[in-house]
Amino acid sequence: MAEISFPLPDLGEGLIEATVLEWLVSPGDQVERNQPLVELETSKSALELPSPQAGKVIRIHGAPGETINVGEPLVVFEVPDNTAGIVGTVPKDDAPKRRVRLSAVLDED
Amino acid sequence: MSESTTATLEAAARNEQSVKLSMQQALNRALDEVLAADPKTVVFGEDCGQLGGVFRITDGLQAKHGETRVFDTPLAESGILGMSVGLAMAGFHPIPEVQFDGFAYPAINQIVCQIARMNYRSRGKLPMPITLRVPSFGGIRAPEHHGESLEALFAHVPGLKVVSPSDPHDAYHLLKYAATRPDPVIFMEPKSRYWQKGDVDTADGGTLTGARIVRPGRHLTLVAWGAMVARCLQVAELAAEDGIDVEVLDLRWLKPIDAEALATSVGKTRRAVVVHEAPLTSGLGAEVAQLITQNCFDTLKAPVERVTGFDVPYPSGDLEDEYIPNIDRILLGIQRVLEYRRG
Amino acid sequence: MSGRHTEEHIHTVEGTDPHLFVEVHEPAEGTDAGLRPVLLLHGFSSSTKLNWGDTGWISTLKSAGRRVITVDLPGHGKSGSPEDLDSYSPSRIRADLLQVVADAGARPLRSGDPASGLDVIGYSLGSRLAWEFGATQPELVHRLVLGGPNKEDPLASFDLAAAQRYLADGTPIEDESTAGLLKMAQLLPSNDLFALLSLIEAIKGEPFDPAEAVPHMPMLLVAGDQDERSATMPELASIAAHAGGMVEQLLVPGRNHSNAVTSRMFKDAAVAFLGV
Amino acid sequence: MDSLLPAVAAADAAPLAPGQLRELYSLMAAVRYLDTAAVAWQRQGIIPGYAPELGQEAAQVGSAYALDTARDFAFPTYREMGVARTMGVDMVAYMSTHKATWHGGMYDPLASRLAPIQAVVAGSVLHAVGWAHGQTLEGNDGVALAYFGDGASSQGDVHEAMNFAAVMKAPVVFFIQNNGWAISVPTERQVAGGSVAARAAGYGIPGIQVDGNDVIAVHEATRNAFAHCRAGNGPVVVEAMTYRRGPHSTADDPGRYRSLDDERIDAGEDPLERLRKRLLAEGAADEAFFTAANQAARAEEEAIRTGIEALGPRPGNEMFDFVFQETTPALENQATRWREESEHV
Repeated sequence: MAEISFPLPDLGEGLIEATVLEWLVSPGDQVERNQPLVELETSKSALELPSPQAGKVIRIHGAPGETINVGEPLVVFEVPDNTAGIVGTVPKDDAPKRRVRLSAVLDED
Repeated sequence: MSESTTATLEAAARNEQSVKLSMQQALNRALDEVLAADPKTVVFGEDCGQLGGVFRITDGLQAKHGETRVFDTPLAESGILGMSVGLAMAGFHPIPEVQFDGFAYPAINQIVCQIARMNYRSRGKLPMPITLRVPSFGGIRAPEHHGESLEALFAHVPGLKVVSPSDPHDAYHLLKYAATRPDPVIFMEPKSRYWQKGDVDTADGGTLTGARIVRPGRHLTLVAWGAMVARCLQVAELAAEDGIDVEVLDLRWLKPIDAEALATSVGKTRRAVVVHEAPLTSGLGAEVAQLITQNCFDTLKAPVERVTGFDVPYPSGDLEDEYIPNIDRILLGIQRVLEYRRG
Repeated sequence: MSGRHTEEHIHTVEGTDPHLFVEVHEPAEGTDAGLRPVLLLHGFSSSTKLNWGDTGWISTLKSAGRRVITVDLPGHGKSGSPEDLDSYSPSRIRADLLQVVADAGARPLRSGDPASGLDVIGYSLGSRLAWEFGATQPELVHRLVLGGPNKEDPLASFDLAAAQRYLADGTPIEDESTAGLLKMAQLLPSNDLFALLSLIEAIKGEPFDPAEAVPHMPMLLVAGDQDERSATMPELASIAAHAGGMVEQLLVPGRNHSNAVTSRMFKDAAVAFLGV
Repeated sequence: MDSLLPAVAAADAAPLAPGQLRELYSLMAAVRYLDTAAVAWQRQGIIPGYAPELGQEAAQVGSAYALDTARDFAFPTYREMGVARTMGVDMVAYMSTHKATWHGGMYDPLASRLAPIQAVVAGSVLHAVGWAHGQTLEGNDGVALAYFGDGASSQGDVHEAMNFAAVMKAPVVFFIQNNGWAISVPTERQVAGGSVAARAAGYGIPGIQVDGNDVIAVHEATRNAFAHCRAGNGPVVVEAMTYRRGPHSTADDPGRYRSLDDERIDAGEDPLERLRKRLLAEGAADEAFFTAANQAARAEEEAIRTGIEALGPRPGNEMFDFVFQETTPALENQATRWREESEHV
């Protein structure tokens, strides 16, 4: 097993910090990807942060009311060695999104 | 044993042969089996031992096969590849890893001047059965030199063969195939596809040489390899919504290129778009386009289109999606081909 | 967001297309509770994404097996910003909402059919719209959940002239509530200020009067106990109770008007209240 | 600098017997004649080019004489004619590389235990490490002898090779012929610190500097290094200080960067002359021996010349035949096209 730290991500539009409202998970909890981890409040809105991955929560950073800067550790997971610490991100297979539509008269000669 | 019992058992055996694996797991299993089958096989590179490689492709192999078969090297790509030459000369089948595409550059001298030529230089006395695994291509928002597509560079070097799987099944079988060849093979693993699972029929790899039709179609052939195959399959589904029946050809072998498969497919569809992540100019798409033109000139309805990365250094993660051919750019490439009318 | 976009079925109310961005979110796989859809109405200067998406409401409701209809109010989120003032009036918005939910498959309440009717959850300005929608559509609306509600719409006392002066030449705004609301609106670069001011102007023309039309269906009122904008929630509750409706109130400890919305307590209470 | 190899200094120190000393002289003479002749062949148009090793006979013969072709393997550059001769390689096959017959030479590298001639400076040093590590993996006691020069020591691959070998305790003898010149650049402007052997200390391995013009000293140093490697102690660096008496190659003009006086002073005593004097002084050989040795060398050179002159170009299809073990359709097509078009005219 390996540990992987998830830092507070950029929550958009240049926000540099967020305040912890309430933790929805505790150390020891097994979480699924996209399961809500924590309620955060920024200067613009309150939001619920979904887990970036599945794994066991080992540590959480920031008690309710405390402010965390973007990039600082927020939660530490224990994950199977498989994907722990690999470089880059694991891309998601999203449903394809398109803007272009094809139009053609196919002359089947 | 009754006939029906036999049939049931065979079916069960078949089921066991078909397993759901990620490409990472499929490659790991292939290496495991190659190491078990051939005592002359050695797997090594930076962090390949205890860590199992930066992408965990060699995970657990050192523990299972021992430190003489699977080992870490100092951090020097030229050293890793130069050492591979010597090991091959000593009768081994090296399967070295460079951690990322861009790190093949420091080893270019050993790859181009030594590995590719030793068989030739020695008049066939010193074959180089080296399978160089290179996690390749982009799409994972990694640092600089971690998202490059070097296939054209490698394919241009006489004496090298180049292959890139696009799914776990092919990854498993192509790696086993490459690792048992007597010639050097650059094995380009699409690192953005390491973690997606797919069915792997471990018993039946099918034909492992040449290209593979991954989706048949009537109106146009999309030619791709590596991570772009999955994207082209998505594009084909979208095109179908618009009444365009797209054939997707996974080239697989980037050297030698399966010119016959290209000719057969485009001979039927009469239109072709080639898609790759590498920069446009002198990319492998140019070679593909030429082979198609050479063989299908009379029946082609439009010039072969290329949808590729740009002639720029591979950009940072934030711009990656702008650089790598996306669904809309591929659709626009298809549209240009469909709209083309002669003179 | 994996919603089904209903823009293919454009219906116009009063002859103009409101260009509202509507999405229908199906229940999470295998959880369909077989209950009526839930309409979510967001607050001023917010959006479906900010009010309901990022806060985890949509996923919570989907996980509870509910079908969710979301709509961005005019001038907000991905909806259009019409130029005519009328498009922003609460009465016109209510008419558009009726069309939206009908298009999304909501059907009038039928006794014994848990899939009939519509539940509505609003927040702040959305709660005002929900109150009025419930009052005017008793045959459709089954239950209401009103978050961050207020007896008097703070937007009605917004000093529009001062805001326009401020935007034109920077003249400071004296009224604290006006300054605060404008600051909130400006924080989001995606906001169309012209549209938001149009909305305020239209609301000033139709100020909220909860006693004028009172919904009779059961309702749950929720606010943070630090929420000054919802200080009048008990009065709103008593108006509804006097009219004979069943009213529940919930105060979320430690929360204010801007952060009560993410509260798990709020969500759990809403899911339970609507899950009948 | 380490001049001792503690594990073996005493063990394998038997002096060379008179017969071995005479054999060394015969080898050096053969190499001297062939080397001198090869320069002449180039002037006569028999071969297009050659890289002479005049003055390095002691370093090459002395080191290669320590190698056991039953178990060891040598990795040359393009200037190891003396090594090839000492190892008993077919010299027509070896010299064919200078005839422009085949890049790596026509000899069988596996049978002769000499890797193909290497044109990339420092190109084969890492190969020696890989081969040597292979011996460790197999439990063999073979040793790799990696040749390179002071110029090549500037290449990053030499560092990588020494580091890899030291980390893996690979049995490699890194044998540097420091001949004072990398084409036109003298050692002092090539090797910081003045010594390649001194770098060994940084890798925690023994480094020995030896008089490269003294064939006996070279041989003993190399022999000790081999014993050290064979005993499982890891690699050794041996730096033979010698002098390239000739040009870098037949395409070079040393007059542009050094004078004849410089050469006379810097080259020191001719290694052949030095061995001759020693043999005479020790009574290990007489004038008749030297006359016979020189005659044999001349005859050998004549035979090789005949062989080289008789060497025709390889058939063109070999261009295609040796690219892969398993050829490709594209390559086959090109070969067919080549054949058709070359026969057409």
